[in-house]
Amino acid sequence: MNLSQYQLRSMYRTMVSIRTFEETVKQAFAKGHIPGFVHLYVGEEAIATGVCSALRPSDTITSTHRGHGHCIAKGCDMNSMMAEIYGKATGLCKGKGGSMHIADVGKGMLGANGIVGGGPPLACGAGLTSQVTGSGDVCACFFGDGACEQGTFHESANLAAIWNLPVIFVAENNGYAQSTPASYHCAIENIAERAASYGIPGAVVDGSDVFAVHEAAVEAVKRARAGQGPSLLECKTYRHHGHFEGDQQTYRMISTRAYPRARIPSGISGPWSPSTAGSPRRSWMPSTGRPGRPLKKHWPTPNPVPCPRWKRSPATSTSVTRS
Amino acid sequence: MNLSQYQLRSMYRTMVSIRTFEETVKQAFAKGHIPGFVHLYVGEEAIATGVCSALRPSDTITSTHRGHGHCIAKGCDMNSMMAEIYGKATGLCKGKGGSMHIADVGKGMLGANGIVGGGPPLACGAGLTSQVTGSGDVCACFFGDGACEQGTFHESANLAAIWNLPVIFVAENNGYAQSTPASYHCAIENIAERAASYGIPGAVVDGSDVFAVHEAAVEAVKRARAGQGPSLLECKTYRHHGHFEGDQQTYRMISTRAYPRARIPSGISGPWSPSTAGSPRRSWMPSTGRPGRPLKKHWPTPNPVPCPRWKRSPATSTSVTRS
Amino acid sequence: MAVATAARTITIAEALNESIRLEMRADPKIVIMGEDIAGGAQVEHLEDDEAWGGVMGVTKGLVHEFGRERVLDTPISEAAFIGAAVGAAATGLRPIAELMFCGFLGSCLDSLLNQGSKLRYMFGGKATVPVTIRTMIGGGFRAAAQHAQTLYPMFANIPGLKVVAPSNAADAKGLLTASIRDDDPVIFCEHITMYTLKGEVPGGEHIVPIGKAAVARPGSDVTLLGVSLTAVHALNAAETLAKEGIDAEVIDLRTVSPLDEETILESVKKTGRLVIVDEANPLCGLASHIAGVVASRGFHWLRAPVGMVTAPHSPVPFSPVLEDAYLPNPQKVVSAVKETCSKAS
Amino acid sequence: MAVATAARTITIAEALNESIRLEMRADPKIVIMGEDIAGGAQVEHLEDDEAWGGVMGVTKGLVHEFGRERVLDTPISEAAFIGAAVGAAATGLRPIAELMFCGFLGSCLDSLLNQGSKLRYMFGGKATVPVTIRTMIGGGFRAAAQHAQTLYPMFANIPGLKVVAPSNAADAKGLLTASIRDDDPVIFCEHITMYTLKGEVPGGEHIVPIGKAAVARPGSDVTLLGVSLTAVHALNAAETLAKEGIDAEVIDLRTVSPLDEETILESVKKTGRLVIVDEANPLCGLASHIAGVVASRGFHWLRAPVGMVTAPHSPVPFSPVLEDAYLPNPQKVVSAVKETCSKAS
Ligand SMILES: Cc1ncc(C[n+]2csc(CCOP(=O)(O)OP(=O)(O)O)c2C)c(N)n1
Ligand SMILES: Cc1ncc(C[n+]2csc(CCOP(=O)(O)OP(=O)(O)O)c2C)c(N)n1
Ligand SMILES: [Mg+2]
Ligand SMILES: [Mg+2]
Repeated sequence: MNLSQYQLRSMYRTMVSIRTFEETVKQAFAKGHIPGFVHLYVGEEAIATGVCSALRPSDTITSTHRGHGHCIAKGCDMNSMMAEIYGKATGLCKGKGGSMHIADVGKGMLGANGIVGGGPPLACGAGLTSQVTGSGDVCACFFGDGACEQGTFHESANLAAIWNLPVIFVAENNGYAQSTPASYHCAIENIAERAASYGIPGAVVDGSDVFAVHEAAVEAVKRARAGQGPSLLECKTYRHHGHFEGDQQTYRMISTRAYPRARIPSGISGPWSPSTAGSPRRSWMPSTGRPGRPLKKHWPTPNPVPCPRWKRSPATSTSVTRS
Repeated sequence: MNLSQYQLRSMYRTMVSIRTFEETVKQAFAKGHIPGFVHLYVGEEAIATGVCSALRPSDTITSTHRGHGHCIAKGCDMNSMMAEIYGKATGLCKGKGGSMHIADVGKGMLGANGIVGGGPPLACGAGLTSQVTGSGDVCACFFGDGACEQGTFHESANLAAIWNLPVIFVAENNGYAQSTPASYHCAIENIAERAASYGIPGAVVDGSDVFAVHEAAVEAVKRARAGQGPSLLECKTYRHHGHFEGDQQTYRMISTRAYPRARIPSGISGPWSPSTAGSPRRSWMPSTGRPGRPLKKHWPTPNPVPCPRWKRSPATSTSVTRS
Repeated sequence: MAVATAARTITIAEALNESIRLEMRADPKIVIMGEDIAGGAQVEHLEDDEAWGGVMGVTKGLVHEFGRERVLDTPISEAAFIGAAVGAAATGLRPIAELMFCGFLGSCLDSLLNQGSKLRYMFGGKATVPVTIRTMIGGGFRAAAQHAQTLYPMFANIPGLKVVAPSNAADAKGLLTASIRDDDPVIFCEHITMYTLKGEVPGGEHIVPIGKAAVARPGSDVTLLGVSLTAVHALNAAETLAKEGIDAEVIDLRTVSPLDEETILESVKKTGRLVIVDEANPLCGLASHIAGVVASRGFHWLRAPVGMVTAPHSPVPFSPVLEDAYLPNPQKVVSAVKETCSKAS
Repeated sequence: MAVATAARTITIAEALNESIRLEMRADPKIVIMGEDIAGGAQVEHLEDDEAWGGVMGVTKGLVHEFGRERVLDTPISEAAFIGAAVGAAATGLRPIAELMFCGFLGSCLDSLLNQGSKLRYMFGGKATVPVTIRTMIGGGFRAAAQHAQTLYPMFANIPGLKVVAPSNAADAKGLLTASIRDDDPVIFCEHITMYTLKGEVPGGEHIVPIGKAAVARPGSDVTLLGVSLTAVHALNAAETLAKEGIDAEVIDLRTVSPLDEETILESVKKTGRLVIVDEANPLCGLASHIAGVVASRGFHWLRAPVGMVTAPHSPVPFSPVLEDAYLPNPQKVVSAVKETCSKAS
């Protein structure tokens, strides 16, 4: 992976912008300045950043209820975003949408979405537009681990596969759907293995490693742009705060007993800074917390490799190419 | 597999009953005696028969628009069924439901269903009832290859897996969803491989071999009854007639060029008759038609075996046990 | 395939096909998708014109002319492909998606309720969603409870959707063309029993504006209002009533949402009496809605209680005898009108 | 947890919890399911009473008392688990499922439209489906277009469903108990802003029958009709109006389907004037439906046009300023009543 100084700086800026933006929102919410529901992206910055830095401006993304990070990474204006979250007429959506519906279609940001599982069908549509118009654009579809149990994800993955759409499904597995641990709501350990059901490539990456995410995204984007169809990229991450602001997380006092502590995305609190970024891979390593379960990264290799039989633990990653 | 003479006779009777019933319906429809939509089960008799002969009366099934065979195999009264299909007050549902909604809850037949994908959630519910009441009953959920692209199937398979419900998902892959070949609508060759997405066992069997279906069903029922959760059983079969009666099947003139000719389910047109059934396995072999692609049967073995990397052709079967 | 430039008598199915064909020729951004709408042609042998063209044959021949890139068979994944149509519309295409039966709304409501209808509003007006969803409504085919529904009240209750339901071949062509060109999501309802109904249809471009009801028959004694098949029932009833000396004005609603309240009110102002015929279930349905609008905005013109002929509030029965008893028909309309006209103000 | 036997003042959330708890104690066939309704307790440490108990805390403590077998957290698979609740009901359980927000109907409509509501009818009466779906409706929480909807008109348009929406804590308990015991599917609508509303609630068993509206305040000049939060608005408006010399009768609908037409008509017969307050979107909504029923069955008693205070036909805005302008409130009701009362018959 060759990243220019410019790219490195820009990724760093995006990660820090997201973090700063979210902490600002958090404080404003605590003071009662922000109405409605607010879901923070703190801790997951490396995913939006790593994926969107692999996109070009005319590419599109679909997002979730936890969408601020995706917006920022796709280039939405942060002042207009904040105005929207406050419900002002000067907001990106004139105050009509709010945090859960920030969008900037002109920037390829097709909307945060209050409906879990709302994004995947829309992403297929964006992929279809690209295919029909021949624009060569791709669509990255962000969704949570909870959304993987929505039928829309499965239907869309199959549709994208048979229509060979340029869609990258990005599962942000932060271990929770509200209070419900992924270990409960999902019958298997790695969402990426579900790629095999649709004959598309699937990969698991460390979602706190922006380079790992970026590298995998670049590969998926390349495939999609080359007409090789969709991919499924699972990013293992961790939700630092409550599900929404105000969430007391009593349930987490229970279940974190068995859950690794938060891993701070590389680059934000780590020793690395853009000016010293000679060897990003090393300096952006997760800088704090226990490493949790080891995550392996596999992206499809040209030659078939045996797909290991799934076991609940330890985690393995899949690598299945549609033949 | 040890089948008593009584069982053999009863399975034979069921298969022939279904075939006879359906041919009668076909003729009555052609004469204009039957209103509405009618979908015939001709050619798929071995599936309903093989599965339902593995059930006990208090077990339940959910069905599809192509439901007559399931009804008969689960013990519904054929006179009342026919009356229902004619729309008479003496029908099983007083003429209010018709062909697509024949049901007999008392017999555990939870209804044909006009909604593709309507059955799997209901089957989870029946499984839940069994689990909560401790009845030990299982629910067999029949659905077509087309229904495998419905989100409800995926959501239900995951739900059944995490709740460990006694549900047997029976995919009747007859190669078509109306005019749409499974090779087009489904991104992969074997639906049973999708079991891996839910950490449950999956198997492919020859749906025209009633013994193969029965054997696999017995295994799945045993697991379910023993509290070992759901399974997915894919039965490869073939739709002999049009999608519904009246379907001209122009599209099939195109696509059957590449499709194996109908395989007559064993036992109906084969040399075997119940009085000579000493070695059923041999005598119920597919008796006509080209064998099509070879189908292997694998049901989970206690020890993990490597799951072969999927290739579009030739077909392989999966065998994945939830660990 | 050549499309006539002069008016001729064709079926509703042909009129719909013609509208789609002409629009697809004019606008390369139009794609169509749905279950079996090409119909078996997607795998090989595209040159073969034997492809099904949808269960009702409406899209027959389109894959032949426009190719697989623009005529897309879908899996049975209504949530994904209706949602994809919405997403494609939001990013620049102008898709026409077929939801085979309106009852399958159960499998894809989210795309319409929470996405398609709301994006433009939620995004502060910065997105348009020019998607047309063609779908089948109505009973009479002995298709039973799940396949014989008339769900435009549910569609109409969703702000941001337009809902259209033609009653004849010319309107079918003209309204579908208007729907395709509309920048908002339009639900286009086709009655299952009407595809073979013939009527004179203008050749070439023909547009009937959305949101404008038609006075299908002028009259002075009572206003009779219907939509889709019930507009036909109303016209038939009016013929019978004319013989008995009652001169009914018939309004064919054409569009359910937005509702053309003005045309309705104008007619009621003239006749003072109103009978509404509707096949949908009555509770929070279309008939009572219109009655309510008139009770609010046209109260002083009303000289008798509003009459309503609707389905009962029950699922559609399968048995032909029961279904016939269930559905509105001209005889029921005639009786209702007579009752309304017998009531003094 | 002990449940009081005497009446006390508790919140709606507590009243709902009490109803469920008492019914679950009495009937082992009752299970409850939904996203986070146990809330984090499903994996280990069931003894820990810190489980969330649902986003609004309604089901708090139930997993502690009834265990994981009967209090089931679900994945975000509305289609599967609402459908499973229907299937379980058809096979002998009496499930209570929570659809967190009614807008999520988009993800599970089929289970209600084509399965739950129709099985009993389609099967010739040979099945019952005693399932209760609790769901959240309404605006005022700044939850924006997808999470602030009021969809009971869509539910009500589906024959075979009962639709209930209480306006106070006592009714919340009594109607939920009646819903749980009902042998048909019931959609139980809880207003998002009302969970903390307190009221006196009878201890022990308390049942309010489905299908019966309440005359919440007798009056003679005008009938004011609301449901859920709008019934509260109507009562507040009536207080204001009383000071200005207008004596309003307030009907709290309690049940949307089946609709208690008799209570409404009786009141209109007395007052001659009707103003309906409803938070749902107006087109094919509840307000116009009731107005239509009265225009048909109570026309001769009406002395003025029916007044309607509803949301506009648009999605719910996020901005607090806009949302306040969007929603019905007592002031709007007061103005509408004054206008209605100023109109001569
Ligand atoms: C269809 C639907 N069901 C339920 C919800 C309520 N809800 C909002 S966020 C959420 C959890 C989502 O979990 P996940 O997909 O893992 O995303 P995360 O919040 O972890 O980023 C739930 C259940 C919703 N918004 N939409
Ligand atoms: C939700 C829904 N979508 C579409 C249909 C229309 N339809 C009825 S049967 C059918 C094909 C079903 O194919 P499959 O599941 O393979 O069953 P088969 O007919 O082959 O037995 C379709 C598309 C339907 N009934 N329900
Ligand atoms: Mg999550
Ligand atoms: Mg099939």
